Formats: sequence, structure tokens, C-alpha cells
Amino acid sequence: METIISIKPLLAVLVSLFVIPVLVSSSGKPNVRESWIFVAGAIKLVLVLSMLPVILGGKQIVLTLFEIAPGAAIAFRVDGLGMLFAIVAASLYIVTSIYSIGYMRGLNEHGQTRFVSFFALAISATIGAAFSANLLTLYLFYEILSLATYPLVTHHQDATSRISGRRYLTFILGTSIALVLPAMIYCYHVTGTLEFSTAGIFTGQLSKPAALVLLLMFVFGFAKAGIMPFHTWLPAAMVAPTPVSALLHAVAVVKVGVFSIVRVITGIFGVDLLADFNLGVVVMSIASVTILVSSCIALSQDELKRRLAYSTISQLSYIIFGVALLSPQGLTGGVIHIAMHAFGKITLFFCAGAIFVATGKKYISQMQGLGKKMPFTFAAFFVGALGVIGLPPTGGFYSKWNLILGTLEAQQTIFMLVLLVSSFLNAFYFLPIVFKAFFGKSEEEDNKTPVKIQEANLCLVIPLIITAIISVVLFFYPTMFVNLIKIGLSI
Amino acid sequence: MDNYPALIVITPLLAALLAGIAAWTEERLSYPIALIGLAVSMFAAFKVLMQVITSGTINYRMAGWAPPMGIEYTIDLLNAMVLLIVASIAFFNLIASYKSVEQETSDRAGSFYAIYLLFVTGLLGVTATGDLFNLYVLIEITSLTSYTMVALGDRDRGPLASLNYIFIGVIGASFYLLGVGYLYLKTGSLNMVDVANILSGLHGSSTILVAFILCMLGIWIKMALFPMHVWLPNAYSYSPVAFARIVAPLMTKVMVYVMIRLMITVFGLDYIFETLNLSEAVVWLATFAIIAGAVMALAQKNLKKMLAYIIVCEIGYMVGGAWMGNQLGMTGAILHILNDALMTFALFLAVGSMVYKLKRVDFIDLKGLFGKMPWTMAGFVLAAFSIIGVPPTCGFFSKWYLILGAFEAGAYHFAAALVISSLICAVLFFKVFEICFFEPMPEGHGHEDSSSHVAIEEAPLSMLIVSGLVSISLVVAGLYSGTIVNTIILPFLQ
Amino acid sequence: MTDLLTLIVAKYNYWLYVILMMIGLYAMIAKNNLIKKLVGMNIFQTAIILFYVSIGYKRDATIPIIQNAHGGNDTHAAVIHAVDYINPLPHVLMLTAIVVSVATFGVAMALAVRVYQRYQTLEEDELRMRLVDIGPEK
Amino acid sequence: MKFLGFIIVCLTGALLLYGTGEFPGWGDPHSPASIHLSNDYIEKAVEQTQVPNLVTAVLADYRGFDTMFETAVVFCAGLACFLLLRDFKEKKERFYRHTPTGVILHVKDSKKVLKTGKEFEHMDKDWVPSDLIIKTICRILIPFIQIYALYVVAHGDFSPGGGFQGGVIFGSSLILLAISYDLKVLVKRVKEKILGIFAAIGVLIYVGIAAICMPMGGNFLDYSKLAPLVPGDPHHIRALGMLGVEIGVGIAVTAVMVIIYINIVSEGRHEEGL
Repeated sequence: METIISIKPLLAVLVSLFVIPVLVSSSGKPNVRESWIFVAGAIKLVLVLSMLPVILGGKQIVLTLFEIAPGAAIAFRVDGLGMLFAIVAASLYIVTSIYSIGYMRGLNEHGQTRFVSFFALAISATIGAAFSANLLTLYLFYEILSLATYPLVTHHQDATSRISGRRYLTFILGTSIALVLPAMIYCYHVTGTLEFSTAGIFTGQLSKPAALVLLLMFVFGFAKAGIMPFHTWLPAAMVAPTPVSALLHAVAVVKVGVFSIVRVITGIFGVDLLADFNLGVVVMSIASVTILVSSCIALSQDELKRRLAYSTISQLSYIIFGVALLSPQGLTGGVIHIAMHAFGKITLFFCAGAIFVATGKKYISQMQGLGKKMPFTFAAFFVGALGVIGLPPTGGFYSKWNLILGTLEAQQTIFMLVLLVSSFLNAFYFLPIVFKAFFGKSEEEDNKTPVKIQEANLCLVIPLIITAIISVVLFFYPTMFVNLIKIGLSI
Repeated sequence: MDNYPALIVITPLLAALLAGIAAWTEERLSYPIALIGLAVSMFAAFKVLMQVITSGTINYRMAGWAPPMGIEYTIDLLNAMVLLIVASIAFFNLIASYKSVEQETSDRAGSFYAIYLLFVTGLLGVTATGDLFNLYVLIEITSLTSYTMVALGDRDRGPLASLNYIFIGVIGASFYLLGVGYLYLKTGSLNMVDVANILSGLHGSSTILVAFILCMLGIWIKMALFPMHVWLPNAYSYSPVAFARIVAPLMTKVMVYVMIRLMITVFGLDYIFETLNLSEAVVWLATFAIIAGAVMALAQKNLKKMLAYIIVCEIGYMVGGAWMGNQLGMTGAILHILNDALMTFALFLAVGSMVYKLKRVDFIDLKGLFGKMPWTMAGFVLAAFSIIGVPPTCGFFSKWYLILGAFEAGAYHFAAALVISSLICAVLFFKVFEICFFEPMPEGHGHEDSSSHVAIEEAPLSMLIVSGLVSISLVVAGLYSGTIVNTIILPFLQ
Repeated sequence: MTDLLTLIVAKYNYWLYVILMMIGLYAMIAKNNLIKKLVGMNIFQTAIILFYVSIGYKRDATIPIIQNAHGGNDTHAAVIHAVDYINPLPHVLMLTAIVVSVATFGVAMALAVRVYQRYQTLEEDELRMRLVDIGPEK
Repeated sequence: MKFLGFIIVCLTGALLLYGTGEFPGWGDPHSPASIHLSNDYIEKAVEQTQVPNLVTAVLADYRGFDTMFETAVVFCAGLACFLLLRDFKEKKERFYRHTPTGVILHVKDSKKVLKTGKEFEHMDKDWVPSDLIIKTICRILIPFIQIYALYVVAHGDFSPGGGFQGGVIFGSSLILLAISYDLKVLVKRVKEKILGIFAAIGVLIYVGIAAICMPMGGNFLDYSKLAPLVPGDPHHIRALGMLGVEIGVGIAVTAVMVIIYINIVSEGRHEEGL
């Protein structure tokens, strides 16, 4: 494959890193600070997009920075998959920035400079992970992301966030050190390289049991993907301010986890090797359990953000499920779900945050009748929910369609049932919220003490409308993403 | 003739003497004298390293006598690297220490600097020398100075800790001396290279075996390998910060260097790994050292103590790597000498700043430190990440080589120990971070207007600048570890 | 038994040094009084000195000061036989080791004085109790 | 602890004895230690250094680098004792003796200082009337001891002796002064500052002589390069260089011996003690 050496991926990573000192130095002037965030975000998006034509043209952009050991360098390589992820992350970052200004100022949170700085660091790490050329680099950015998000999750600095932060790190850092690190070094020890390649790096050095153990170490080790039983950090992390939950725990953090697993399956083991050993089924089974169990748990959650979190856990497993099908359709469906779910879920989180800022309500049972007062928010919520359930006219439909085709293609009919059942569960835990919001009676009406509730401020509403619209648009124009996936996985 | 190798060691000694004189006449001069002495030494060390990289090993004959009659400095890539580390850490610590010394030992600062310089002289000499007995003398200089320094710290417990340190230290040094005696008796020589040549014909000898065991035991006691570590935690945590900051990163690392030097240059890896076949036992010992150090660190309630036990744990890394019996493990051990020196230095710099401001560093004293000393804490956090082994800090990369070496040697228990100790270190440091970050708990949600703002009380600028430089060097050393391995360590090992 | 005895007699100097060293080491480890420990330390170091010096010994040889070498000019005339003089090197090394041990002893004594000033005792068990008394450590 | 100690000691002893199994017999002239380097030293040293005392030759020339650090160790010990013990605080209570009557005054007010001289004499808490016989004998002995010390230093090239030995003898003569009179007499004669400076200067002489060799074009410690600086027979320059460093060593050792003694006996207060 033709490669181009360019510094652009590095710049795209570093741009939000460089802006951090500026942010810190302008901490007294919120307006200046926030305009810098936009500048950095815009530059980042432009840089990412400027690489898009090259990638769509079937080429790759590479850049090797530091050779640590032969075959293990800190290097970037932009391919289709990475590009897809980077576009999603970079574009949503800008939207979230708008949202977070509204949210943080709306609630008059403390430590806003710290917040935006670590936010920028986190997004840098996300882009870095997307563009990683090998497992070492991926691991590097994975760890940076874990640590950069810790102060975001524990932003409130109170007892609850302390406990949640502890759980967050225990699962994310613990698994990555205990499982991924040895597995990665073992791979290097066996093969002498960690470079991603579609054929896989193993050339017959691996027996089936060893492959199984390694695969499990990776799948569970990248705990950001929320595979059960390493999922509990995600609901715990919902103590964070909503912009963090929205971008990081619906897009960046969790998707980096999933993306890492996708990379390992497609780039380290190689689809063929796993198919030979028939290991896809193992991963699929694990993913199926997670999908079903977490969907059921989601049903029982009353706090909106926690329900969203459990929904996220199940949706992440869709992606892993799809990739583990090891068939072209399944791969496409799985990977494209990264994008589709991202737009859908971020809309939902935005809505949750907007409701909280406008009304102070966190629990679903309190939200009856709110739809009439916050029509835009709940409309967007509806669209987002459709996206996550996988119904037209949203992009979510496209990915779910592909997944189901994939199960048929791989002749795994039982697993198709899993998908269908879970879609029903999705519908059960989302649609009633919308229904009750629009048609239910609010508490205020009962009490006859009307409190004036209206839409949250514009900074909050505009982003969620934008993401909802994109969700719909993706239903009609998924082609670009599909092409990126085809190029990235050469299928 | 190039005199840089001698200058590295001599200038600190000269400076120590001048500072000793200045202590009685014009005390203000002793600090600049010390600074100049170490700067020259650092420059010479840098020159020597460059020279060694470009044109190979340097042999410098003291008094012009050819070895084995005279004492020779044999500076190859390994020495040169360690020399530069020692000289530069000593120099930068001196910059950071001015205020601490003023605070802790103001009435006899001149003598303090003299002892400090003698300590550095000892470390540099230990590193540079190619003579077994010269090594002993210089080890004694470092030990004697550290005994003194330890006693100068905590008024209540320092002298007692130091006295216990003396007993164990003397046993260690004497064992080494005995080992050298046994070697001398069998070979008749004291020059390392010469001894090695003669030894190659004596592999089966029981005397040589005993000599080897004695040397190793002596060095292990000096480097505080578990279970011979009992002196270290007290000694390090009771010494004055200016000294703790240099002894913690350097002393054990230089002893690890000595061990590697003895293994490679004097006894030869063939002898150790093929004739004696001791690798497995020592790697197990190192594994226990790692786990034990980490677990004991968990039990501590004082930051200095905790770090001291982490050093015990890190020693296990290096010993295990060196005894792995393969090139990767040795590479990891040597790389970790550099990296661990840097990270420990960074940690102790931060702790030094905290002690300067807070006087005590029990965990309960650290509340709200992120607000109070944000820059110090930034350095501390980065160093902690390096200890945990988070890329791209340098700690990750030496761990990488060590684990690779363990896989290659089939020592999976050692790899597991490394991983477990990383996890424990993560717990340790996040325990500290939590205290610094969450306590005192703000009431309800801290809001911008509420009084959650703590006045910033940072350490003096000199400490912060050094801390910043070292923190950056952690990342730089990490990213360039490939270069370091390729230009220094691999050529040395081949 | 006789074999062992002859072995001991043939190398009795080494046996003596080992016994001396064991005494010193035992005192350092097991004694309760810090000064006694210091004495043990000195015995230990003396044992090593004994060991080195006995390495240097050579039968039928004299101290390593070359005879008839005063003045310098006729040194070339005098033939020096290496067998006539004992090995100077161990003596040199031990001069250094003695100085080191004296220096260490000096520092240790100074520390003992400091400990005594602070706690009024040099018995280890009492010291341990005093340490408990002064409360949690700094 | 005792039992554990015993086991450790036995293990160490057994290890050491195991090592002696292959030792050459005691005094064997053909043992490696007696052949390899030893013969080189014995046969070449006089020719190369013009010093017939081989121990001195090896100590100050071949292994002069070791000895330099050895001196540094001595310096370090002195410095350590000073740093650890020296207590500059004024004492709270004082004792005076009224010389004509022998009445002893105990002054508890730290600010009240009596003028010492003919009438009053400053004294220790545990003062013992000094013995006239001891005082007189020591007064006579001390100069001879000191002369002997100088001889030992100066003649170290030719007979047993040298800087360390001479220094220790000289130092003990001063200590004898302190013992026979009392500490204050010594401290008054030999000021603490002088001792401190001399300890450093002694080592500095050594390091200085060694370092001058470098700008003269030699390696560190290479006395032969000093020839242009020193009048006299260049043939003997190494011997002269050794004498120079031995003098430095002597000074340093003397000073440090006294420093250690003063600080330890008076617990660092320099006012009273043995």
C-alpha cells in the first residue's frame, strides 16, 4: 500500500496539547480561554479532515517518531479505521466544547481551567490512539487517556467522586497494566513486532490455547470497552459532569477501548488466524452476555445517566460482537457502529445534561411531562434513542442492519437472536422516557404550583440539535464511513 | 594527554576541601565553590561520555603506572553513562538544595557542603575506577558520608538509624573486602581486567566461588536488596532532604552498577551463568524483593518511608534484570539504572519541596496539596507515573525490557512480580493523590465562588526549576530510550 | 580427625581469622549494648586485617624495606631477590583499611555520644522503649 | 535474635572456611599473591621510585590514588565528628575555683561570667585537682613525642613510618596534653578553627601535589613531571613527591585526631571533659 510521510497526524495530536499552557495562563479570563479551545478544536478537525482525501484515495499516512526497539516504535499511521474514529472524535469535540461551556457556566462549577485542560489532553490522547501505527503507541495513548480522564471524572472532589474515581482507575488502569501490558510484551517477545497489519503479526508461532489466552487478556484488558465483568467503572464514572460523560464516556474513552480491541483482532491476530482457530465465537459469546445482561440492568435504572451508561455498555459490545463475527458484513457493521452509536449516544447525554441544568432533575421518574416544556431537547432525545435502538431514519439502523446480515453471513443464527432481543430491550428502556415526557403528567401540574421550566440555554440546546441532525443524516449518507472501513480493513 | 577522567572525580574532592576551609573562614563561599566543583565534574563527565561514544573505552593511568601495578580508570560506555548521571544529579540537586540547607543546617552549612561533595566524590570514584581495592576505599567514603548525613536529619531518630546503618554497612563493606582478599589470594592482582584474565583459568575453584559470594553479599547489603534492606528505609527517611534527594536516586543505583561491573568485567557472565548456574535462585530472590518492597510500602503512613520502600522494590527490578542471564534483561537493568535514578530524583525533589513547606510529610499533612503546590505536585505526579510505568515516561521502557528479558528466560514469576508491583505502586500513589486532591472535602459541590480556593504556597523557584527539568527529562529519556539502548547499552554488552 | 587437625594446623592463621571474625560478627548481631556492638565491629575489622596481612607473609623473608638502598646511587649494583622480601601490597591495603576502620569507629562513637545525649542509654531494648515513648515518628 | 545471630555467624564462618580449602599454605613463596604483583614491586620499585621502603613506595606512588582517598576518609571523619557533635550553645552553669583559697563557686546564671585569671579559675563539673607529677612528666615528654612524630613522617621513605603513623603520634602528643592538664588548655593552645583548616589543608597538599602534575603534562599523581618545579636531583623527584604528600597526610591526620578527641570527650561543647 502506498504510504505518505507527513507530520499531520502528529500535529493533530499535539494541537490540543499545545493549547493547554495557553488555557492555564488565561485561567482568569473565561472568554479568552474558551475561544482558544475552539481554535484548537477547529485546527484539529481541519487537520484530520485534510488527511481524509488521501485516505479515501487508498493511501496511508505514516510518521515514525521514536524507535524504542526494533519493531516497536512510537509511530503514527493513518488508515481507514483510524480516520473514521478520528473524524468522529474531533468533530464531536467541538460540539461538546460548546456544550461544556454552557454546562459548566450554567452550574457555576469550580476548577473550570483544570477541567478544560484535562479535556484537551484527553482528546489529544484519543486522536493519538486513533492514529497509532502499532500496539505500543496505542497502549501509550490508552494509558494517557486513562490518567487524563481521572481528574475529569472526579471533578467534584467530594466523597462520591472519590469512590467512583477509585473504581474507575482500579478497573481501567488495573486491567491495562495487569493484562494488556504482559500480553503486549509477550506478543513482541514471540514475533518481534507490534505493527498492525491486516494479516496479523503471528506467523504460526501461536498455538490455539496461547492464542485464546492472549485474546482474552486483550479483550478483558482493554476494560474501557466495558466487557462484563469489567464494566462497573462506567456507571460509576457518571458522577462526572455531563460533558465528560457525553464525550468521554460515550465517545472517546469507551470507543478507544473498543477501537483497541478492534485493532488487536484485525491488526495483531488477524481475522484469518482467529477464524482458523475458531476463536471469534468465544469473543462473540462474551459480548452477547454483556449485551443482554447490561440491557436488562439498564431497564432497572432510574437515574437517567446511569441508564445511558448501561446502554452504552451493551452497545459497545455490539461493536465487539460485530468484529468478532470475522465476516466482512459483521466487521463493517461493528466498526461503523463506533460512529453511529457515538452520534446517537452523545445526543442522549447532551439531553440528560440539558435537563439537569434546566431543571436539576436526574431521575427518569421525575421527568414526566417535561417534553412540553423542553420540546427540542426531548425531540433530540427521541432521535438519539432511535439511533441507539437501531431504527430508521437514523444511522443506527445501518449498523444494526449490517450486524444482522453479518450473523447470517457467518451462519450464527443464535447470535442473531441476541441482537433482536437486545433491540427490543433497547426500545423498552428508551421509548417510555420520551413517551412519558411528552404525554405524561408532570409533578408540577399535580401540585398546582407551576414552576417555570423552559429549555436550557442555547449553548446546551444547539449541540444536541446538531448531533441529532447528524444522526439522521448518517442514515442517508453512510457511504464515506463505509468506504473508510473497506479501505481500512481491505475488505 | 586528556585528564577529563581524573577531573570528574578530583574536582568534587578539591571543592570539598576548599569548602571545608571556607567553612571556617568565609562560609558564604562554600556554596559557590561546591557549585563550581560539581559543574566542572559534570562537564568532564559529559566530555568523557562523548569521547567514549565516538572513540571507545578510555584507560587513564593514575600516576602513570601501567596496570596492574598502578591504579587505572577504565571508562567504558557503562561507566561513562553512570558518571554523567551521578554528576548531573548531584549538580542539579545542589541547585535545588540551597534553601533546604539554609533551613535545616544553617549554622554549619560549609561543612555540610563539604560532606555532600565528598559523598559525590565517593560515588563518582566508585563508578570510574577499574581497581577492586580502590572501589572499596571509595565505597567507604560514600558510606561514611552517608552515615553522617543520616544522623544530621531527624534529631530524635537520625543518630540511632545511622548507627544501625553503620553496623550493617560495615558488615557489607567488610564482606566485599574479604571477597577481594580471597580474589587477591588466588590471583595476586587487584586490577579488574587483570583479575578477570587470571580468573578465566580458575573457574572451578571453591575460593573463587566464596569470593564471588562474598562480593555479591557485600554489594547487596550496600544496595539494600531484600532481605538485607532493613537499614534503608530509616536511613533515607530520617536524613536531611538535601541529602535524601541525592542518596535515594544515586546510592543504590551506583551499587547496582558495581554489581553489574563485577559480574561482567571481573567474574564474567559465563562463570556466573554457566559454571555456577545461579541465575534462577537470584531471580527468585529479586522477585521476592519486588513483592516485599511493594507490600511494605503499602503499610507506610509517611511519604518518605513509602518512597524508601519503593526503592527497595526497584532494586529488585535491577537485580532481577541483571541476573536474568540474557541480553534483554541486562539491557533492562542498565536502562533502569538511568531511569530509576531520574524518577527517584524527581520524586524526592517533590518531597523535598513539600518538606520545605510543610515540615512533615505524613499522609495527613498532605491534604489539599494540589491546590497549595500545583507545580510541585505536577512533578510528583509525573514521577509517580514513571514509577508505575505509564508510557511515555521512562519507567515504562525499562520495565518493557525487563519483562521481555523475563519472558526470554522463562522467568514468568519475575514478569508477574513486575506487573504486580506496578499495580501496587499505582495504588500507593493514587492513595497519596486522593489525599492531596480530595481532602479537605469541600462542602457540597465546590463551586467557583465558594471558598475552595487555597492560597498557592509554592516551593522556592530553584526547587521548582530543577523539578521541572527533571520531570521533562523523564519523558525525554523515555522517548529516546531506543537511542540510549542502541548507542550505549547494546554496544557495551557486545 | 587427625586429617582435620593437620589441616587446621597447616593453615591455623586462616582458622584464627575466621574465629576472630565470627566473634566480632556475633557481637555485632547479638549484643544489646551499642558500645559492645562497636567493639564487635572493631574485632570484625581486625580479623580482616589479620587475614590480609597473613596473605602477604612469605617464609624466610623479611620486611619489605630494601637493604643497602640508602643514597640511591649504588642501588643498581645491589641485586634484589624477590624471595627475600615479603609482599608489600597487603600491608599497603591494610594501612588503608585500618584508617578506614578508625574513621568509621570515630563516626560511630560520635553517633553513640549523640544517642546517649538524647536517650541517656545505650542499651538497645531500652532505646526501643524510649522510641515508643516519643510517639509517632516524624 | 541471639540464636539467629549465631546461625548467621556459623554460616558465614563455614563459608569462609570452605573458601580456605584451596588456599596455598601459609607463607608459601609460590602462592599467586606472592608472585604476580609482589615480585614486580619488590624488584622494580627502588629503581623506579628511589624509595627503599616498599610499603611507602606502593602506598604513596603506585597506589597513591587509594591513599589520597584514604586521607579524604580521615578528613571526612573529622568533619563528621564536628558536624554531629559540635554544640555552639553556651553552657547554663559554670564552676569557678578561687585559686588562693580553693573555694569552688557554682554559678547558675548563664549570663554571669567571672573574669578568670590570677584569682579565679574556670573548671569542670567533675574536676580533679591535677597531679603535679603527671603534669611535669607530660610536659617534658610531649616535645620529644612531637619530634619523634616528625621523624616518623620524614623518614617514612627509608624505615617503617609515614604520614599516617607520624600524624597519629603527633596527634596523641596533643591529646596527652589534654589528658594531663585538661581539655581547655588544649583548646586554648590549638584553636578549633586552626584544626579545621589544617585538616582540610593537609588533604589539599596531597591533592594539590597530585593535581599540579596534570598541567605539567603528566597524569594525575605523576610526580615525575614535577621535576622542573623542584630544585635538586630530578632522579629523586618521585621520592620528594612522596615526602610532600606524606607531610600533607601527617597534617591532616594530626588535626583530625585532635578534632575527634575533643568533640567526643566534651560531647561537642569544648568546655569540659577529660
